[in-house]
Amino acid sequence: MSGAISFLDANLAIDLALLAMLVVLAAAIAMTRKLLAAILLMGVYSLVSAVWLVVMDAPDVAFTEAVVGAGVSTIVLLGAILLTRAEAEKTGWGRLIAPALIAVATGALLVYAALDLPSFGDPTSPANAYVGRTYLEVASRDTGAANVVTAVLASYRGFDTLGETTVIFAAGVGVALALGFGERAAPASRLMAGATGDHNVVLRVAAKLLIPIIALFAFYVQFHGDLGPGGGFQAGVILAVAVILHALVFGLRETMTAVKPSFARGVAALGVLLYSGIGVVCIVNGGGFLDYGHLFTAEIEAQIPPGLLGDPGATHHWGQHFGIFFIELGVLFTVAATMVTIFYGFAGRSPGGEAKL
Amino acid sequence: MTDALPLVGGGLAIAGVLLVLLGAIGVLRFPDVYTRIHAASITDTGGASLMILGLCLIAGLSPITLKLVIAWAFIMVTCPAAAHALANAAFSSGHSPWIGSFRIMRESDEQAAVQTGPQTGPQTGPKKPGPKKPGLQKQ
Amino acid sequence: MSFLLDHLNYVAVVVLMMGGLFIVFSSGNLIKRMVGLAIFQTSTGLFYISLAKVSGGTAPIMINAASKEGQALAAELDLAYVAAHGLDGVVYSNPLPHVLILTAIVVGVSTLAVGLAIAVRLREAYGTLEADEIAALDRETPKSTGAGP
Amino acid sequence: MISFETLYAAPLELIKHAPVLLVAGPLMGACAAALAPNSRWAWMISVAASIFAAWMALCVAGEVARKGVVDYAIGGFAPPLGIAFRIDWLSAMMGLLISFISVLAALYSGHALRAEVREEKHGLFQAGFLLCQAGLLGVVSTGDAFNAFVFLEVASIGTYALVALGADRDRRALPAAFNYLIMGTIGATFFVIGVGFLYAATGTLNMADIATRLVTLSDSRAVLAGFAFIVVGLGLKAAMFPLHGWLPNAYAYAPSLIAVFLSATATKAAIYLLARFLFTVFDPGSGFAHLFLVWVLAPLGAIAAIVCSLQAVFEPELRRMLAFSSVAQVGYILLGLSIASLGGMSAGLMHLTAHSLMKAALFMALGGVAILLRARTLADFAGAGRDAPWTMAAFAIAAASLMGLPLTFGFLTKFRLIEAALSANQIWIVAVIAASSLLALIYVGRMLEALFFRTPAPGAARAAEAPLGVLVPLWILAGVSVWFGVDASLPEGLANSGALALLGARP
Repeated sequence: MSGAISFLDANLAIDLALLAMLVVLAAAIAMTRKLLAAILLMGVYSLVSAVWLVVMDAPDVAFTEAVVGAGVSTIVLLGAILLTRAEAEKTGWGRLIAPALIAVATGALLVYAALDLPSFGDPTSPANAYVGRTYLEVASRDTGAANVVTAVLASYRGFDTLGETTVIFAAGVGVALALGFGERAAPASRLMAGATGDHNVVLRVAAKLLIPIIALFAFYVQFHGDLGPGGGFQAGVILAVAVILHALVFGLRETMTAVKPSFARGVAALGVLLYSGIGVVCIVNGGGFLDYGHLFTAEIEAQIPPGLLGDPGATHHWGQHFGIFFIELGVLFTVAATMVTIFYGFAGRSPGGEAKL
Repeated sequence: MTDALPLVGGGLAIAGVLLVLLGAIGVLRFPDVYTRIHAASITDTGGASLMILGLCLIAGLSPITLKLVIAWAFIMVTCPAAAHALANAAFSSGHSPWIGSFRIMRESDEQAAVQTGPQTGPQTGPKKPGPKKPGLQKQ
Repeated sequence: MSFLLDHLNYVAVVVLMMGGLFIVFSSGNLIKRMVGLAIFQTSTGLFYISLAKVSGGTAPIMINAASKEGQALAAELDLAYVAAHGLDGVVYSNPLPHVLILTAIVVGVSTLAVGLAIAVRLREAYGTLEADEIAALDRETPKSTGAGP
Repeated sequence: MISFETLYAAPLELIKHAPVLLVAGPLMGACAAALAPNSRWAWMISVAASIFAAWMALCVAGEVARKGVVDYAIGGFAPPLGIAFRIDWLSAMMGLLISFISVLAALYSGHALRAEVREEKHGLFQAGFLLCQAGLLGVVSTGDAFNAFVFLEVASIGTYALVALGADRDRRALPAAFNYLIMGTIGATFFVIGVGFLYAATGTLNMADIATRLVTLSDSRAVLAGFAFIVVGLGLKAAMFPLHGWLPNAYAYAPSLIAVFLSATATKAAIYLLARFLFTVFDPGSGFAHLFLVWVLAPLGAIAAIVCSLQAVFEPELRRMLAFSSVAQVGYILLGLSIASLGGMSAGLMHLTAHSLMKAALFMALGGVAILLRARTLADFAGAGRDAPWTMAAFAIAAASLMGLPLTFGFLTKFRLIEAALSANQIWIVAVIAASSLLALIYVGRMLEALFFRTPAPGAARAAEAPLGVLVPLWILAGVSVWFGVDASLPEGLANSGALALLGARP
């Protein structure tokens, strides 16, 4: 057991060092008045917290935080400050008192309560000993997925994930309502289109090389999700990043002819429909909503060749396998399409145009 | 022999980390955009390569090594391209190097003024100093 | 001392939450407010993940000792530990908070996107992103615009 | 008890799955609306999905009438492993209320969108509306604390952007929407922190399970903090008195459909969740929850009822007046809940219903007078009562209910509140309600005076009668307000059962 203890101490040291870095970053963001610096620091903040999450044994969350916080959030934030004033107004010291009081009061309550929690890393704490432990014991058996996080996400708490997919869809709807679909996109500027294109030849070649690889990686993450970290959400963001990279290098107009805004909107809606449709199919076949055990009727299930996923000897939960597969596909559709829609909305908003009032 | 490999790998990884640290110091200490990009990109690529090589040695022959090699190939494409994009953006927004501006730059400045003049909207703020995210500026 | 060390992790996460909340309320710039909000939400996630950590645990991805992947994963683990406990005795961290925070991160980025979209519209309508200037512009608007055509 | 079994007819299979279809229906409708080829289709999908949800809500209420509590485990996993819906009379009542208002709002949306929103955005607008509806229905049905957060956010995220769409008429909608977003998100995040502490203390997320495990943990500091964060978070979402700053502008400048829908449902769902946590998860009979009810919730409710009514009295803009009155009415509801007796809670829930009906009618009438879309202040609306008699008559009925005139639902609910306060020996609540009603008399009087007895300024735009698509839902709302004022057996039965469910659900 002594080996495990020293292992823990090294972990704790890394853990606290990373948290200290996060505190410094948060302070830097609070103090800087340069918006660009604040945004880039926030990207760094997300990246460092992703590293911290890996130390905390949460690779799935780390993956998501990295693609979302350091990737999409930063892009969207940069899109929002295009050509605005780069500096925030200085806030007077007097104006900082009330916020500081609120923050300190909240923090004091949190610390007061947190000191009452079981020790950090305690395996017998209620949080770790009750439902969480049960998942570890039964999830693989129930669903056949090695990654318990995927099993819980897609199966036990699949309804939460449906809600999460819906939230993303709602965000896409919201951004499209507020900013449109990028129909006001300026014609590709000459710099990008190639009038002085020799400046960007390196970027174009690199992008041509990278975009297929990124898309391929997205599908790897998608279909590897029940074995390792990853899943529909991460894959969707990565797929969207491939499209966004294309737009950054080749111009928005060019990308919009390849991936039409109406197409993106349709796919986003179809993803949620696919997810909830799976739930309804389970009902029609006699189970409850999202009860993948009833995804297939007995006749269909009997026709699935036992060696479909290799390993013919092992028992399979075909309903769970395919249920998770299909809903992750729905998540992928919605997330990728919505991220593209959001990007179109921001990038297509020409900064000169005044809103019609 | 097999015991030595992880040790060598660890040493290489630590060397890589130190290289990246050097790069970070360089970014803070160097005088202008171009030299800073130089410091950051070279050490990043080199440091990451060393680290990945070290990790490969630790992992031995396994799927992990394959993944590491793929990640390395990815870094070898993206890091230089990103550095190029940064330098390009700095160049096209008229940052002159610390040692003084080049003649070609002054010419292209005039050209750019002619070309992009009418496109600049009324809200175009003053040019921001420091490196910019490439591309986004241009839509 | 040990008590403090046991809870230092929570305290640090709480400090991060306070930082996020402070940025939201203290900055007049709308973009910075959104950045603060994102930090606040991320830090809340960190709090949940702190709860899920089990000492000496590993990521909650079941290791099948017989499979090729299981052996590859075994290579990643502390060798002495695997020798002592076998792969089946591996301690896993709690997966449930991970699932919750995956959802919360997604909710966070959705909020960020919608908030920034509104901010972009605000900038177009008011020409500024400073809360004070927007409030001043609103005060200048006459109270009644009338219902004229 | 009202027999709901007679009110619906559906195949048995459908009834079995009605709890989840109640949420999934509008959700899938939202996707369909986003794909709709044109505005007309989007509107029809929206109406169809809302009617389907209302039908399912009736089925659920029927099941609750038969069984008492309906449990539905999603994915076939029993709680605490899986997420489960747990629908008692209170949830059923809220589901009926939200889906009924949604149907009327969807009917109204056909006209409202044509007048206020650009044609190409109608599909997405309807999608956002249906998503909000699905989210609110999810909040009131779910038995899982974290799932409630997810659905709160489903309901909120779309509405932030929908409120911002009011900018096509008045740019002040944008700062209002932004503020709403910041405050709403902080509220949701506080809620998540609170749920996190409860999870740390109990290890589970299922509300009923948390409640059983909290019995032995009443003095835990983590639980106390969880309680505080949940209350503040939901207080922000419900516009509880000092946390209501976002509400007046958000309601005043939003497109009228959103004002109708949000004022009638969004804060109510948050109040429902607050009551659910206060009474079902925490034990209101002892410890800090009791102290909170007596020393925080009741005074805050009273202050809201007085202060926000005063603000409404001095407010020149009509829609902001109504919004301030909303915060004051939330104060009434919280006062009712804080009495924590069967009568008090039942009165609070009845007032919640009454307020939903009348606020929806008031905002709908204002939105319906199409030509006045740019009108804001009382002066702008001068004489509208004579130009649009039908629309404004419905407005007057709803306003009378807001004031609490006899023969309206609002009178009855205030009467029940006073009764409950008297039987709990809390005379001061009676005084607060009386004072606040007096203020309501003044501000509603100002509105009606301007609408009916003032002549419009020469040359000002005149109101026109609202089209039939507005008048029908509007008069249904007004009619229901009067019907319940005369014969309140339906809402009273529901509210009594709901209050019983809240009080009796303790393990």
